[in-house]
Amino acid sequence: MANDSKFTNQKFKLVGTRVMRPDGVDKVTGRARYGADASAPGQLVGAILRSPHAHATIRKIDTQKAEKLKGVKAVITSADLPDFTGGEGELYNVLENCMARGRALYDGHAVAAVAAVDAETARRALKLIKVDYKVLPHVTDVDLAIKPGAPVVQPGVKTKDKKAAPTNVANVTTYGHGDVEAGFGKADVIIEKSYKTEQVHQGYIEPHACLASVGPDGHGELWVTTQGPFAYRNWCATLLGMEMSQLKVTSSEIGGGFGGKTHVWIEPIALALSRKANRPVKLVMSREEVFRASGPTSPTSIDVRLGATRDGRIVAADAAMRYGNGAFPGIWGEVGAMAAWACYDIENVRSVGYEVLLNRPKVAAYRAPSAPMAAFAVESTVTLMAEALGMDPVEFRLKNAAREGTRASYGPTYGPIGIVPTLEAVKKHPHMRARLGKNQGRGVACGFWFNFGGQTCADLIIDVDGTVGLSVGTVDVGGARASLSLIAAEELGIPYEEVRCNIADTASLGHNDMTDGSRGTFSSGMATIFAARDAIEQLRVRAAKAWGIDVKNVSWKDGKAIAKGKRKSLTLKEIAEASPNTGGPISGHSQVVADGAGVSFASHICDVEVDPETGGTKVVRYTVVQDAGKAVHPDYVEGQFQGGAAQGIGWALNEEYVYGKDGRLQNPGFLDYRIPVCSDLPFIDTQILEIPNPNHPYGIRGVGETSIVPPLAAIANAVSDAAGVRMTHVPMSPPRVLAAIKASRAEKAPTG
Amino acid sequence: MPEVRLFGGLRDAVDGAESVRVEGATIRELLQSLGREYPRIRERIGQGIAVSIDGVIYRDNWDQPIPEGAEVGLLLRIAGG
Amino acid sequence: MKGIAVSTTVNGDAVEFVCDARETLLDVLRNHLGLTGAKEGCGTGDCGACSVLLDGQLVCSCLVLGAEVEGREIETVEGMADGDRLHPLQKRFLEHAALQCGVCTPGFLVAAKALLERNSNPSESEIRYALAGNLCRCTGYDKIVHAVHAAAGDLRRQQKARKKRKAAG
Amino acid sequence: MAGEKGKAYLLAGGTDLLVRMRGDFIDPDLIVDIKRIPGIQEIRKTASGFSIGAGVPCAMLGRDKALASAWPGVVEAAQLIGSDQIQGRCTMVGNLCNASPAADSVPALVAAKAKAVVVGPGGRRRVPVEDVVTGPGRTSLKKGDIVVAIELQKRPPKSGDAYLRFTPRTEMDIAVCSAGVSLTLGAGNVVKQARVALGAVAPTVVLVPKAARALVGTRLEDDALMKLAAACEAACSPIADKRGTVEFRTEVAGVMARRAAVMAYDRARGKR
Repeated sequence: MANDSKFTNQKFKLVGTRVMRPDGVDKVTGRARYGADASAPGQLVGAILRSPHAHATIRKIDTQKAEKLKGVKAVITSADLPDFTGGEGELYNVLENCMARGRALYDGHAVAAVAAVDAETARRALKLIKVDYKVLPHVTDVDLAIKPGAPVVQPGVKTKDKKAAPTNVANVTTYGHGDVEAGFGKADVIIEKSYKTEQVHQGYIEPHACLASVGPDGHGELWVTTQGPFAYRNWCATLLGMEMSQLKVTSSEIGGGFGGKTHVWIEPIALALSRKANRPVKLVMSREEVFRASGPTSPTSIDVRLGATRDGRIVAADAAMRYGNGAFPGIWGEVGAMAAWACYDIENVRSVGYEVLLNRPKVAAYRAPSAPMAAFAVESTVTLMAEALGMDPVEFRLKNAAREGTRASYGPTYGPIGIVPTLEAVKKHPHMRARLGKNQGRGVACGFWFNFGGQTCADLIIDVDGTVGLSVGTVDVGGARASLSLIAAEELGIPYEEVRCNIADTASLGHNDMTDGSRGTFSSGMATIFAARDAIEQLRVRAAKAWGIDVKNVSWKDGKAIAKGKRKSLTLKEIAEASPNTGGPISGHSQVVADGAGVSFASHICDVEVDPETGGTKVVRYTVVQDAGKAVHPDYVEGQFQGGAAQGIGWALNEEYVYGKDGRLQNPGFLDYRIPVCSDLPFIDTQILEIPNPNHPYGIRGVGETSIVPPLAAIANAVSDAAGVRMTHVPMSPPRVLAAIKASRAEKAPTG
Repeated sequence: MPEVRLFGGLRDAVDGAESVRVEGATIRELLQSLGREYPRIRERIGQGIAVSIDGVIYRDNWDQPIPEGAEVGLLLRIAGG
Repeated sequence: MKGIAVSTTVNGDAVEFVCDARETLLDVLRNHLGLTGAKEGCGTGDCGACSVLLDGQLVCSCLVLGAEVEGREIETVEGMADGDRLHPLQKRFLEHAALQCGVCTPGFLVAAKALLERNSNPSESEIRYALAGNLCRCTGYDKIVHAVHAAAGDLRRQQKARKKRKAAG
Repeated sequence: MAGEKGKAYLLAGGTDLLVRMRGDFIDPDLIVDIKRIPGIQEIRKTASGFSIGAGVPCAMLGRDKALASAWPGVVEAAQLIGSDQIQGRCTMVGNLCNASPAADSVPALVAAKAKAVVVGPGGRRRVPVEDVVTGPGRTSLKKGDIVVAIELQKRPPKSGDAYLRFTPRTEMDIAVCSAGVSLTLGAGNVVKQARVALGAVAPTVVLVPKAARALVGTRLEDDALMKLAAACEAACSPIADKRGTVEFRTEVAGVMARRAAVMAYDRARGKR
């Protein structure tokens, strides 16, 4: 029972209620401490010098003048860091990305860093560092990068054949099954279309920030805004040659991550500066640095081919998906290829992912990474097919949707899944019957994300007053403390208010994987249940001791130990109060590999209004329907749905990295990188479906990521309905929409 | 002997085969046999993979038993946001 | 550059500090006065996370020089609650789950307070436009708008009760 | 200030100056805060119209009922600059002297025939607003010159102005292109006088007399509006950048001008 993760279908008393979050008061009074909010005695201010070139050889870095400036305590370049050249690939990539070694690979690539007594001195010191660059040709566009003769970003990278010439295609991977060409042979209608999406950033409001302190004894501490304190600890220690146990990483409150805080950027640099200066160093990225030099998601170029029979059955599907990885090889095209056709039951299906290197920052995960672009291409084509067949787009999707027993395009056979129920809910939703005004249109799209679990550890302490402290190692990105406290209280049978959830540092709890892949509530929820069950075992033992009976005859119900057959019971509080003399402290512990995360599906409905004279698009109505497995705290589940949809809306309409001909980022700020503002959005309606995950005791599935997958396509389908033009390039910014409207008018106009 | 279906870049390590048959009552045993018979796959396994057994994906739990006749697949260990 | 000595009022308390001529009010609040409630999200006035009231006027503290606030009155998120009683906006933000990561929350609270001080009964659209200078990346703004709307009602009721008491007394 | 050897900058609202300092585009040796100059934060009603001090934050313009009803287009334009937070600090004079082709208040001021009051080593003079900016980031002001106020004339009866800009977001954005229109009507609501100015479509804000002529003598019939748009498009010489293409800016400038003209016309007729 203790570590059985099977769904039990129990009735809940607390899980599913909308309680107040325990960290709330701190967050509305300004007391909560984020990455940049901590200080240490004697602290220095760190700053990083960055390449103004997209691609350049660094011939020489002269730091002498900077070192001599009064108040400068340390200056470092790659020469001060370990050299992993020729060693383990990913170590080399990560450190090289933190600090360029010999070559600057993108605009914003770090080349040197300083620590000084104050920000002004650090700023002046950076100006005194002279870097001798030899500018090299660069490439920032996915389609241009794969053309013969394109500048090569990483001369060491070769696709497959090690003898071949270097190329910007770092890897090619194929997913699917059946005979795709034979499938197209059976199709009555075939639709082929090419799509493009521009690079976007997670846009968390809190820039990367940390406070690092390393002494000459090799001990270190790092306070940092991160989705993964353990992963950051392991990376930093490995990169800097420290022992993991000697480096304690504490995650601050995190001001948004969305995948962007799963990778180290400034942290190894701050630690190296601190080690050299033997003083604490605070290093905070400016917003400009965040855009130029953290980890946005891939720009893509995708070709889709879809074949169906006249009766509305998809018989073949094929996609070629080129994903920009930035200057270092990654897995983003492969993830896109895996996700592309996951919503559908298709006999003959293929997707090929290409990892394309560019002179852009190293790509990091962004909420369901790679899936939104794939869904944009696939779901736009699916709607085109429905139109070509004269079928309702929801009915067409229902007819072809994956079900329990469907073999997913990425391999496994699905268990119970939620795509059909989300589509049925869409069909019934009042939104589908809302009247559309002039220049308005409606679009529907589906989305999928894998979700995963991973290594997880939790501690649960029963204090002598009967209240409970829960320590977890996943971070609270938006209500996790509340959800996990609810789960602990539910399992123990005590009031929610009597549980306090704490985010542990790396020295106080066993390893926890990062808070990514929508795993926070799923995994730490599972670990919390097991830790609570572990504590209950001990509570029963203590009660048995008090009664002088065998523990087998003690059961646990509603926060009480109950003796078999007798009308005797002890509350958790009573057992806790007696604990000093019944064996000492009581605590529960659990360490699990939380596998079996249930896949997640969503269907979105979107209404837009397009101004035909300016190409401006306004979202007028938006509805998210998604399967949550079990919504532990419905407010924060809705919040995830709404937040993901809003990010998707920004991506679909206005957000994009604009690189100039010089390879420099033109819009590294919130003024010209346009994330949606409050007045850009309508209320976002949500409908939570609960199709239990059979592999979680409470039926929980991750909910964080899937909501960003459908919006690009839902909006593209809506814009197409409103303006009568098919948009194949995201963002659908006003210039692109207006140009498409004009082109379509010119096409339709009678000639002569 | 379970049939293991391979996806994505993993096929390159088994000369392009879509599936192979190897011994293994647990994920650990299965990966060990795979590494013995197809040495090129070891590096790939080291970089991180996931194993699906009857549709459930396992990333780290190598003790997981593989039931008789189970559908087994080897795929990329994905990253998330 | 030599330090500039400034005397000012923050959340009702007289404070003095010495700052560099380039330092912003945000730098001063965070680094000299230990008030880290206002956050730096951009440093260019585009995100509103550093919002404070300067003589009652909503401003981005990253766009005000520390040296400019001599003799002025500054109000930050730290001054919003009345002792141990949360401001209705703070309460409603919690009840409506209007925050996820919470880093933009101090700015939203200050901006919403400025709005409700000049418009006690704003429409949805008025709320949305008044908060357009505050970026939130987590919530899609939905629950924030609801929370501000609810807090506006609370404040109106408070106002009414106060008037009634006055009339009775 | 004229005596300062290094780089000296004037600080009014600071919403541009501090951003440029932060981005390391400028590194001032001297910053002079003008807000404490007596009268500089006042809106005065004068015999000839209005005088708006250089330190008046844009948020204050809307609170001045007389100004807002005489020059609704100018006030709206100034109030489109940034968020409420920015409004509390930014000034029209700062917006003008920052010399961005996309400055929101400038097309409206040019359409309104506003004048800048300049005080400098050479004394006090009045300069038409359209003559202040000579190119992106460049002005005709000499070292030591300070623009202390903007002057707007009294409105003849049956007059109205309007300003519209195109931005991808509803707020917090920079004009991709924009248009200010000011009209005075005669008998039978026929346009007697008109001024049309465009923003973000050339190195400076451009006054388009041909567009104004397309409106004079009309009641803004469709034909007149099409001529107006065509004249505006012809006057555009924009750049393509992160904010918009040449084609887009040119075409949408005409659209903005048409829509602004209709708004100004309705206002002049007393229709809100």
